[in-house]
Amino acid sequence: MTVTALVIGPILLGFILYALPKGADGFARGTGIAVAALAFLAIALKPDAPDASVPWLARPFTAAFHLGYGPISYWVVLLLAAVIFGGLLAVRVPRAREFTAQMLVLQGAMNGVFLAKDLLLFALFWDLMLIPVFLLMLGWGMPARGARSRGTAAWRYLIYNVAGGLTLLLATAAFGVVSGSTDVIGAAAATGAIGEVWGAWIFAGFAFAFLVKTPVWPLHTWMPDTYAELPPPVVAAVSAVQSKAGLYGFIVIGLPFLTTQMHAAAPLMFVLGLVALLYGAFIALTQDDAKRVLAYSSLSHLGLILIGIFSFNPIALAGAAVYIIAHGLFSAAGFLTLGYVEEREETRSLAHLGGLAAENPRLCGALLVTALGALGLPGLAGFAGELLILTGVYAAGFWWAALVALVPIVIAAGYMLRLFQTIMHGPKGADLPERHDLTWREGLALAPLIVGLVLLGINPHAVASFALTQPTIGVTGVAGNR
Amino acid sequence: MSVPPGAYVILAAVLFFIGVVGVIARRNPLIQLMSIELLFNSANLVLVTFARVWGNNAGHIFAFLVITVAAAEAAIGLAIVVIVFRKTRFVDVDEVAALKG
Amino acid sequence: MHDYPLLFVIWLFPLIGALVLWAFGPQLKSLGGPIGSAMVGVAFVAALFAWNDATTGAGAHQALFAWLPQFVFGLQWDRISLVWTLIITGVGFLIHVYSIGYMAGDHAFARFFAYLNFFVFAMLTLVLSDNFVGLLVGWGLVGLASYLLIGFYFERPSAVAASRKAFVINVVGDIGILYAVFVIVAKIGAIGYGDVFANVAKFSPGELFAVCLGLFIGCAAKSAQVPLHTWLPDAMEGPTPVSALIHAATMVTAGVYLIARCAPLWNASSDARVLVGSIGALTAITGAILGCAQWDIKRILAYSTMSQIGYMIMGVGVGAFDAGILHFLTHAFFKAQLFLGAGIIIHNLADEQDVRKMGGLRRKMPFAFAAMLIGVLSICGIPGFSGYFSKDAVLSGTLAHGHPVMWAVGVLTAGLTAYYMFRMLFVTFLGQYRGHVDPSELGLRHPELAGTAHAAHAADEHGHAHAPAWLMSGPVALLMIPSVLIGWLDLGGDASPWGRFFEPVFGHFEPAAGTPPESLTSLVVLVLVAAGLGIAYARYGHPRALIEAIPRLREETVRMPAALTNRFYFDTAIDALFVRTSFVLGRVFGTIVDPLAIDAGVREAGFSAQWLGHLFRSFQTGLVRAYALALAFGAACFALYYVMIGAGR
Amino acid sequence: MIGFVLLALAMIASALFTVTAKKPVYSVVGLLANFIALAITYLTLHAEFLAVMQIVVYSGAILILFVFVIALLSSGTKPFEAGPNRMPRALLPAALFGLVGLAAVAAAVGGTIFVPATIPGATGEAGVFGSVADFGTALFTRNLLPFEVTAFVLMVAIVGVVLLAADESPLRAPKRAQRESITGPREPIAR
Repeated sequence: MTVTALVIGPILLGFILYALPKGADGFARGTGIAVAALAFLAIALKPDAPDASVPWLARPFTAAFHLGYGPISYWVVLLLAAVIFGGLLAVRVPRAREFTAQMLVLQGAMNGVFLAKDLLLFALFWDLMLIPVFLLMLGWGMPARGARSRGTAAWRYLIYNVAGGLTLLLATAAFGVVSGSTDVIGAAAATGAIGEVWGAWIFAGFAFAFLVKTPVWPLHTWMPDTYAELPPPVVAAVSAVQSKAGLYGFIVIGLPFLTTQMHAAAPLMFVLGLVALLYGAFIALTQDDAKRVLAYSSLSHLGLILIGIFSFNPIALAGAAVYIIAHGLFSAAGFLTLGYVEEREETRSLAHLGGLAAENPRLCGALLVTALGALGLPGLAGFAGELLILTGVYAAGFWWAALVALVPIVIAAGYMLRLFQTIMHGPKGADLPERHDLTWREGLALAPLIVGLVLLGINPHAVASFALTQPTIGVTGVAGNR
Repeated sequence: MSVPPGAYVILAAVLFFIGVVGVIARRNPLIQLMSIELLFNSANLVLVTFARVWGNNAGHIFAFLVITVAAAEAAIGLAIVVIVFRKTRFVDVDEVAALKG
Repeated sequence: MHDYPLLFVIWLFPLIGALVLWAFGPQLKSLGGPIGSAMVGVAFVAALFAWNDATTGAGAHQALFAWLPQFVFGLQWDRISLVWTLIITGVGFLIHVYSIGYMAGDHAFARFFAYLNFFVFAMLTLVLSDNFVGLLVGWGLVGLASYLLIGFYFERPSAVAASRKAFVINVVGDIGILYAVFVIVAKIGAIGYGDVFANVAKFSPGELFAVCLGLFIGCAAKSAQVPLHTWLPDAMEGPTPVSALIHAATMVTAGVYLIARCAPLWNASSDARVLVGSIGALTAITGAILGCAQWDIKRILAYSTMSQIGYMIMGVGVGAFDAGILHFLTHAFFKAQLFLGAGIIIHNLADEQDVRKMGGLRRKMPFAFAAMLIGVLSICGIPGFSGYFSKDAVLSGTLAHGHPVMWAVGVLTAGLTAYYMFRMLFVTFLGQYRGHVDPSELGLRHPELAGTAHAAHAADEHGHAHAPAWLMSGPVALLMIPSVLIGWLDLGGDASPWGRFFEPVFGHFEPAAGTPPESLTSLVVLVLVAAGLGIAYARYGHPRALIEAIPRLREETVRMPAALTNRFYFDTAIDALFVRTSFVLGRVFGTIVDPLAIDAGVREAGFSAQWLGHLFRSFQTGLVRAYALALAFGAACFALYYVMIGAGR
Repeated sequence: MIGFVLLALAMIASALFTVTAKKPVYSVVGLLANFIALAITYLTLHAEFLAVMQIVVYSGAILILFVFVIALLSSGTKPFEAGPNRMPRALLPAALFGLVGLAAVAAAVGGTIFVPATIPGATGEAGVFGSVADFGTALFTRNLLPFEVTAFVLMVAIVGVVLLAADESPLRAPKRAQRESITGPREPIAR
């Protein structure tokens, strides 16, 4: 019941809000915040909500409207509720009613992706979650000065991801036909259900969709523009949660059902992941647009998760799960905070920003914690994820990959501090608009994320421990799991 | 019953052929629509023939449905012809090319 | 293995203090200092109460929680942690009290103490942790605290740059330790010190060296060893108490702690011992040489810190762990005292840090002079002062472990130390006050490089040095006692209280046969120290030298060799090799590869779609008959296809 | 067999006339003949209800509709062509494709032997193949849903026709705007 409500509720409410008369902005915003808060509480207080399943297709393969929590998805939807709550609470936008409605639809669709236990349902929500983002970018996009027109990035986002969605759908259909059922996510793996002949194609279809969504180098070029243009609450949700859909897919679909193909693809994925790691880090070092710094840092960090998953080591898998949540926390907090900065300064160009710390100590603290989380400061969640992933990668025998992956950690320190210090430190700019420190609403929006960042960093056991009992890791006898 | 069913099928095919040529070769939409009726009818003939062959009246039912759809089609098609004529004072499919890409 | 609440008091009180001060700082105003100090004081007292628990058996242990079966966390309370905890909280407490006076009136008074408390907490995390990951957490957090405090005056671009540099270089160290953790987890499957040290034999020699190397990279970054030392002199941008606490007494000695903690690893790997000892020696001599070329009083102390840590690393590196720790202990006291004394001077001269503009302060600030004098005597290893004992222990340790070259370097360094420390003392305190002298007469062409330019004028206004407030002088006075006496603990070698204290930890070591007697080697050291002192006296302290001090300083400033003013080009090299390269790569990727290579492929795909669209567009004639014709064509194709299939069957 | 040949010739001839007639009115007449012949053919195939429907619906309703429209548009006299023939050579490929299809069908028929079922002639009683009662039973029992859907289709068609053909519809955009969209870029030659 709870899980169904989590998916259907926000979507339905979103449509209802759309139907409301024009003046209902305040009401819509309040409703949206309340719904997100309610979702957060419902998830947090009832972690053992039972699955909901209704039969759907019987031919050509069985499928069901099957929704339920999984070991990773539980935390992801919790994170999403916090992000949507914060996003709606903190940021003021024009046409708040339509904006809230879109955000709720987005939340429902993303809940659907992560709660779906049926592949077909997964694919359905996968495509559905693109639409609100596309519309939000068209309607509320904030292109940097001198950038290409607003529509360009939106279309680019849509086309890239719909292409991914297409291969996902094809792969899902083929999967269903070959294995007889798509109602498989979280079920015990039927090893060998997918034969060698079809497996490769099915995996290719899934992998393309997942790599585009994540995104992984070299399929990432939609991402910086998109992240830079989306309004802060949306980009928080997209980078925190939507970008994890692909990695989540690799874990819940790839590892158990396409094990052979995953192993075959591991060298390629390692190369792509490592290239993304370094490439994103180097570019983030030189960007002028603050949001693009975070965007490229995401590219870098998600590459790390990718190699974690493809090392097929329980520790690395635990780390991947932790880092999925951790990256969600600090990227959401980061984009929200940069949103606050942009709201105050009306620019996000690092060349123009500076010296905010003197008058905005709270804002400075928020950005500092976020930046530290992102650069992997020990004690915060990002570190736990990095440590576990790289330990696992090393233990799995990829010592060279672990060694290479250490370099971006140093670069991350460089670009994150550059971002933080350029905005906050240095002499105060004289001709910048009047500022006020973080309001309580803005603070409340960030609070759950930052608390999560600290708690998860101290003890990620709750998120990580599932990996040890994961029957689907698909490896035995590889060094390290002792 | 001395006529082989194949003869009916050939007859239907010939009618269909005539209809196709009519649709393509004529520029008058009314005649084109009538050619389309020919196509429908040839299809119906095949349906009825095979209903007879297999002794199953599902073919009749289907032919009946085709007739109704044909009626609807004719009505809509003619209505379109009428409004096009009302706007342009001529009825020539070669001149109505708003769909040109 | 029992629950141990006192540890939580020691560990968490500073954290509580940090959180309270951070959250309610603006409301607490000047109460912030006393609260912060009290928190550290409580931790110190608790640590004293817990003395016996650390010294009975293998010490106390407090389990915390586990991430995964391989990652179990806990606190450990043994002799090594005890020594470090007492220094961190004890010296930390004194410096907190000193800071109340030093930072009085600063607009971010409470924030400063929040950071200091946070640093103490982080450092305690580092030394109390019972495993490598917990250590790494502390390692990172002290780096953060150091970053925050170096960049405390964040309006100053130089402070901001220095803090970033410190942080990034420390992250380099962190990844070294990370790598060691990878190897350890992969090989041992646990991170606890006990588990790891019990299974040292499981490592192959190569792996063991990799672990030691990884750990040592961490030490090198944190403890300012060559070539990762460049952040330490820049770190003097922070307030002086910070330099005293973090960048002299405690944090920078974390590397010494780590190596002492990992003694079983170092005992098992002779390669690591040679490597670490050599780097330590190299650092000691590099720091000493560069110390001779500095004019900024805090930078002189910074290079001397670097040099002294080189001693410690050399000591623990070669295996003379208790000697290294002793030098850490004495250094913590006398270097803190030196920095705090320098702080008094700087405070009273309105932030002037250039010794060329000081001079003659002996009469104006007799207390500061006394403090500095005792500190200098101690650091130079004048017999009777604690530095003498510890330095001697380190040097004889290197000989005893069979590293005569390191010993020679160490002895040379001792001579240089005497030279540059007394140089600083003489230039600062003897002769005439030069605050009024035109900077160009002193050869200062770039005033912004050599201290703050405005200070000269400010010094006029309250240049008449006033006695430091008791809040500042009290801690310094208290520090004088141990910086003279603490070394006496080592009197008597292995039978001394110090030797016996650490014997259960590091075991007993028999020096290699043929080691020269300690009295002889000490004599060599003393001779060189005396030589250094003598040269310094002749150049800066002799009455005749004092008369012509200004032209002499000018000449020395102008004639300084480029290699020295550029600090042996370490900064330049790192900048060119790594920093610039990274930025260039970033630009190339960001402005060339990304838009022109990768995105171009995507765009071409888009264009080809458009081209296809144009192609198909031409089929859309809008003629109904054409569409019908196309339909007929398709139908014909189908018909043909089925006939073919039928024929094929 | 003779009857079938006669009917077939009549249908082909009338169809050709329909397609080639100069004026639509002539086409209608040809089509009428075609339909009648077809109805008779249906009878020979034991589809009596369909034969009746063919006459009633096609000949009675649809063709009358055509006649009305022809009358409405031009009184049946004016030629409908307004511009040049833009596909003058369409006949050839059309015939070609059509013939290919025809040949394919012929080949298929030639290669296959249909076995006629032996079924008693229609008597109109229920249970006998092709009778009205049989047809009705099938239509209103097993195929009720398609039948209803057909009704729905017709209703939609009616609504559509009304909307399209009505002079002033509330749903229609202003006339001037629509004119452009219907005629396309090309200006009409005859007004």
